[in-house]
Amino acid sequence: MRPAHRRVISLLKKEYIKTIIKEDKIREDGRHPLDYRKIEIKARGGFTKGEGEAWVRLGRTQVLAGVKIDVGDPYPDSPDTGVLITHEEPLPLASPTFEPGPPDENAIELARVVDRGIRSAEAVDLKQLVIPHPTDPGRNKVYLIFLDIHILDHDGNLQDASALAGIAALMTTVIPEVKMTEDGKLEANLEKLKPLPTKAIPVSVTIAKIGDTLIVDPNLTEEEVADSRITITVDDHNRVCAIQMLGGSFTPAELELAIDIATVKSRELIEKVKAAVKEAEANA
Amino acid sequence: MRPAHRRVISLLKKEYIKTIIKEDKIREDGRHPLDYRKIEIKARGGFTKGEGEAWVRLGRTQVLAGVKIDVGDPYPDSPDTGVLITHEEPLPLASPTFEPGPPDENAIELARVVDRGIRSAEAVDLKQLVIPHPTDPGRNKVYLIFLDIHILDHDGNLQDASALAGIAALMTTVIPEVKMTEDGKLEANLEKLKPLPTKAIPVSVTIAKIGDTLIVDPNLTEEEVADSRITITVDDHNRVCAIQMLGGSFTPAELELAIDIATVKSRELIEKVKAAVKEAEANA
Amino acid sequence: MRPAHRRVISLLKKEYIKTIIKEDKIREDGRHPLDYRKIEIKARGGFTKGEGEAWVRLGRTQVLAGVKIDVGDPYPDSPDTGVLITHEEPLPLASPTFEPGPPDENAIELARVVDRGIRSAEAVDLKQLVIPHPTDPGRNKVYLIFLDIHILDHDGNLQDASALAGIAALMTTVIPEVKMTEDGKLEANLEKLKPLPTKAIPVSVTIAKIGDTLIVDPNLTEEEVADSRITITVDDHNRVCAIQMLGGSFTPAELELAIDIATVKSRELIEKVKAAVKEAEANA
Amino acid sequence: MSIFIEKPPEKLIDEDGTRIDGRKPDEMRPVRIEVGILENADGSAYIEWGGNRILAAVYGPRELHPKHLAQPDKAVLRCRYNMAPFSTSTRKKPGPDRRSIELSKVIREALEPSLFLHEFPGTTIDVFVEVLRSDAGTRVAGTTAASVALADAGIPMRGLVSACTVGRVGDVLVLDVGHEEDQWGDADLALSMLVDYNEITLLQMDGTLTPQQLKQAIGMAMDACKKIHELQKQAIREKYLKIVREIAGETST
Amino acid sequence: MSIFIEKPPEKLIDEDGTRIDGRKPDEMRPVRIEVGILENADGSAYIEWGGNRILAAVYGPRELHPKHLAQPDKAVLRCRYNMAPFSTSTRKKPGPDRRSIELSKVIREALEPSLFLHEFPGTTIDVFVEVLRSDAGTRVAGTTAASVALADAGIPMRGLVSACTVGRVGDVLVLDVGHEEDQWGDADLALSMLVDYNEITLLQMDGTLTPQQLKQAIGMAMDACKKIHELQKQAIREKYLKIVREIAGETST
Amino acid sequence: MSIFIEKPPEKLIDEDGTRIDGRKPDEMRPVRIEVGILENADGSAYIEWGGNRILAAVYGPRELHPKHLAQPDKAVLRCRYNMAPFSTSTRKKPGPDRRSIELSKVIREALEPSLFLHEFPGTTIDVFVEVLRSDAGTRVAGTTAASVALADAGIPMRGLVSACTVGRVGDVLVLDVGHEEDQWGDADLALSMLVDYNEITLLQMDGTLTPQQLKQAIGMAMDACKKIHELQKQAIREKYLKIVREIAGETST
Repeated sequence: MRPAHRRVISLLKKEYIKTIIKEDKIREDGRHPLDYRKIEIKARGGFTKGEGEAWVRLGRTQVLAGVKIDVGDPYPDSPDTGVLITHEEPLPLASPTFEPGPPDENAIELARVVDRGIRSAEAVDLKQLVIPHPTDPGRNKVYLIFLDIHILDHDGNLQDASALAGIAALMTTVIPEVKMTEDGKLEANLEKLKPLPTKAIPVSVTIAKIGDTLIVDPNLTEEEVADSRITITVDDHNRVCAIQMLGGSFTPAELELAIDIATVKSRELIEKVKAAVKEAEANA
Repeated sequence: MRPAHRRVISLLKKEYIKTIIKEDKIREDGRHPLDYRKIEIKARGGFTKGEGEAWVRLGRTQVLAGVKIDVGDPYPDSPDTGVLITHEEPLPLASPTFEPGPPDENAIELARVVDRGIRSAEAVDLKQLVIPHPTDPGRNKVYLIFLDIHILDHDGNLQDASALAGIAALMTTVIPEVKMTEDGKLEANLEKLKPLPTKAIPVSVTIAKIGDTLIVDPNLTEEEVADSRITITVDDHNRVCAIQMLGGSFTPAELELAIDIATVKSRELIEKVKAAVKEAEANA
Repeated sequence: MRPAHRRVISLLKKEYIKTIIKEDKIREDGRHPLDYRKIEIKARGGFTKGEGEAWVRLGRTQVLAGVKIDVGDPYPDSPDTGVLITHEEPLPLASPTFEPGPPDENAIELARVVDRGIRSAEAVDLKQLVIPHPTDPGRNKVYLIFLDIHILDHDGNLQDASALAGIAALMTTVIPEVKMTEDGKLEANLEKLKPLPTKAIPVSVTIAKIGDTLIVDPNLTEEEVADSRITITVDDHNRVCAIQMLGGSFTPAELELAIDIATVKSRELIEKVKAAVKEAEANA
Repeated sequence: MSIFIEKPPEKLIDEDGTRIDGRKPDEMRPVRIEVGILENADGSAYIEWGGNRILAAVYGPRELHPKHLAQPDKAVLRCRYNMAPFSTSTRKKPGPDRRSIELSKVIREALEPSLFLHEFPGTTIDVFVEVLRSDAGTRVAGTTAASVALADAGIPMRGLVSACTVGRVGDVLVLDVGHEEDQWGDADLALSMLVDYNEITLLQMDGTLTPQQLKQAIGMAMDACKKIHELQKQAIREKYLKIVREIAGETST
Repeated sequence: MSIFIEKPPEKLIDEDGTRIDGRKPDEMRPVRIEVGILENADGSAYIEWGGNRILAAVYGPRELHPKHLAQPDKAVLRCRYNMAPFSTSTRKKPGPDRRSIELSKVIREALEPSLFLHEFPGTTIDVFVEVLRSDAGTRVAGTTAASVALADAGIPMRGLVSACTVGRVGDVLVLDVGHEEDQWGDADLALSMLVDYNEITLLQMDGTLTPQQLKQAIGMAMDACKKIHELQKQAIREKYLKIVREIAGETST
Repeated sequence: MSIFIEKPPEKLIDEDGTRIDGRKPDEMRPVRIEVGILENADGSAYIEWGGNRILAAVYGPRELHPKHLAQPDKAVLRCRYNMAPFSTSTRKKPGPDRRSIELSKVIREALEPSLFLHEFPGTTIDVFVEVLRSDAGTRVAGTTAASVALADAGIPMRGLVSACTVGRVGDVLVLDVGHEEDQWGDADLALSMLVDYNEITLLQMDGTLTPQQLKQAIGMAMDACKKIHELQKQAIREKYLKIVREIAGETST
């Protein structure tokens, strides 16, 4: 019988990982410090009933994002803007350390960082998601965009996998045309679909610090060994659009280096997203 | 001091119960396998402020069902239908094993099986429970029927006691006349009462398997000894309208037998319900 | 390391406190049985973003009350009445025995007793807090008055400190003028402020019984030593407007005495509130 | 939305002191107590008080989980006051609300001085008060029933706790507040006491009273408690007589 | 408000017995099972059944927290059935609802008779059924996948649990109820069984059936379970063949 | 419905670089720190930073319940960031929301590198940050105050953690983001550091910045942290001077 909710890496293994990174600039799975694991993005795979979806494999980490559409009231302080809501669900089947129940602080942080990247980059053009009342703008409705990201298998770097799945799902989302009549009734045309309007592709690059070395895309073991981590989100206009440190500390010089790494590596990830979207559209 | 939340039946007693059922076809309380305990149903007893109510004693098991009426919006996918909501509350005073707090999986299952019987049999004619808007059907309201079943004393077979209490309470429910004005206001006439429209009498028959023998209406001790249980709901049109297995397994032959038992025994229970309703009406 | 969530007073100290009260009619901090600790009330101190606020120090006990205003629907059974909602939050920084989480039974009781005093005395004139629809009274809105009382430092007698902070905050609250247009839209004029209409000043006097002696304003140690406690709320019209016993028992004679003490001591407290309100208005 | 909104009556009391339900100012509603109507509970009581219908039951002394809540020197008394969804005109949402949390505490504290909790260190005694039908005064009726259920459970006690309310309608103090008086009256006072010891264990009030009215109201409530106390004792006696008769019957057979 | 409200079709079945999705009354939808697609779980399976897409995974036997929930004589089987927010037309709010709490219990009880839980006293075996896409019959598809995941986790079992549904549309009994039949059909029966032992471990029904129809429906469902059972065994075989091939491949390199 | 909806200002900054609240781009708002204003807490601090009013308090090291959450080799640092209902224009519902759960984690992680947690194995240190009045930058003000409260509690530390924000308004980077800049500005960066070690322990950003702007903003924030650090030290000094004076006063009496 194995113990529940516990993952123990031997001290010896920890030392080994630190040593080879320090001395050989090589990682336990053979990667170079700045290499991602194999990335697979499958958009519109028919795994969900979402209006958009993407399944991402990042090495052994797997996440599935689905987008559902609904119609509702705008927030009172932004009446001309659609609503985007991002949730992350760490399914208990994804890891022996995940428990059923409402999202914990890690899941909430994950979702909020994904959300901030999308929102800051204005990846979804929320201004285009208003359903106007014919005469009274005070009765306008808006599209509600629910982005739900499910963690299916956890082998580290959930942040970048989630950001990839999130943006790929949004970019392949179609929304039904909805109109409002004079008396406020909504008529949805489920046959007439249009793509969700998007304007940017934010992707996140997570960098871990092990000893003096910065590595990208840490796997679960590396996360546990790392002294600190930082997620830097960059979009296809080369703008940094979200940052989140995840414990530990960085020197100013390390931070500068991390920013440079993120701007470079983000380009690879953006290409992966573009290719996945193209493939999904080709199959449509 | 007695231990909390525990009911222990000695192994010896378990063996005894199994043996006499197997060898003598007799139960620990002297009943024949196909006998119910004494059933008392008191409808409209004035124990609640419900628009309908019924107190059921099944041997030492006691449950109290109350029906409250309100008015609200229909479900969006069935705008021409009243709403029936069934809840089961295992009061902590009913058993040392019940804890205060929201209903657990057993209570939820209980309520849902009662609800399925009533719904499948169309016992309540929900179509008649619309409060129409004078001109705009899109603004129609409907009656909300809340059926709350409280367990007061638990000595086994809560399922059948709850089904009896539920249908008896509904059949003796009166609802006030409610009208809607052009501007959507509701006018309730609390003096003008009409019976809740009902169309069928579903009752459930719970059968336990102890060794090779099927028995009806298991008491608490028998439930704990039983290899498996099944609840079969039958209505007064001799239609099976809900089934729920509760653990263990049955052979196909045992299932066939259980169905036959349920169709026969349900008639007794339906007569009990009819008599209770008649008595309540006579006293009104 | 000190133990969590525990406050232990030695038996010796308990005996000492009881003895000097019994024999010398003197309290461990030197007070006479019928003396309050030093009372400071600072209204409109700018510590919150509330439309009204008051910070109260009662010896070492500190509470902060803030009033927020909003607009909403009246309760269906009192359509011509504004809504007052009182909450008490025992912040975990106020005491080693307070835990984060929703208010427990003590906090709920505290808030409800403060609320009852205000409500019974009709301290806030809720009838004046209706925002009428120009033509249809059925669409009237009302002001919602949220009184939130935060415990910052707990050294006993939270009840009286909370009552003082609550009424002082309400009496220094200003509300914006809000009008409703024909089509039900609300127009708030955040520049045009008027005082929240108030009609009475209820204050509570908490009396503890230690042995045969009644003392007012028990500190935390005295609360733990006390045999019983009672809170009696009296307003500036010399009406008793709320009572709550808090454990233990009183003889009828003790109760009569407690009522007399409360009517006398309440006058001191009411003067303190008046002075604080005056000072706040002078600074406005 | 609720369709059961009541309207206030024109007046709650006549010039000749007749209350809206026909009672005199110092007249109580009918009270009936039955002991031991539940099988599983260690003790139980059912009370009909005016239109109130309330079940009270006791489990214990029994083990307390989780263990760290137990007290080394006495039993922990716990109490849950709960209103059934069908106990009110407009359906009450199931589960505890702020009112029922406060009343659970108040009833527990009303009962606590009556019990010898130090005889059962490390255990819990659980009291459940279930309101099936409410008609003003559920807390005093519930306290009254709960004390009887504790006696039925054989929990050692100094005496029974008896309770009653007094209200004010205009200038008149009225005993045992009724439904309309509770809704639209001017004050409401609930009191419980250990009649044998002249000790008051619960006192709550809202609305407004002059200090003089308050003292008078306390006196009225105490007098009523003495009557309730007699009904409690009688109900317990009846149950024991019934048991004695059953045993005698069995023996004689 | 939901914009995805479906309207009932004119008819669910043709005079010639062709169902709305083109199937014959006794025809099942395509079923595909894949074993072991998750790395962390001790066992896992993925099932495509009609439009359903479901992941099942197993952790255990492992330590149970809190400890007092453990049983001294056997493993505790726990099960969570969960629908993803994006698995339905209108987004489902995350978290358990009454339906999923019931189905979690029902699936657990359907699987329990297949397992030798007494071999692992004091432990828990956790089964997770995650519905990614729902299309009628998620409970039977989930049960089927979960049993395969238990086998993949190496939990000792008497046999696989196989499951299927039967519905009624007017006078016709239809195998493997489809989406529209689920929404607007006249009855729905779910059954699971240990095919090797002819034991039924789950039986649920709603709608109405005559006793005769009911017996017939049970028979149809049992026949279908035998086919499902073959697919389950084949999926497990394929995974082991793959492993064997990989090991052989490694050796030969 | 909220009646406190603010409208965006015409512009957030003048051509001459004057910000909407009159500050220069590199000008901070007034900051005042007071130490030890609570009696019960082991350490406490109160900070006024612009219009922010925040209390921070520390309890510990103390026993951790439930015990299985304790760590054998170090103290567990816990942190709760909480906004009072009256701290915002529109009343905030009490209790944790997603934002406050994230900020609690972020502040905890900002403080953790400053503490010698290994000196207190098996215990917890609890940090509470209570926002009484919010005016942009509560997380940095809260972190700054919490670090002072930890020092006041005598928790052994490598140094104080100091924090500040930098924003972007059009092309201008602005220090210590104000309320309107927070609402309608183009980017917002929060940073905390151990000034004595040149270590950054918190970095968060939203909105958009070019990589070059980002590096510049980090530099600006670090410079500001040095000023904050001086204020923190001064506040602690003042408290100790006060204590010394009190003791001296007592002695001389």
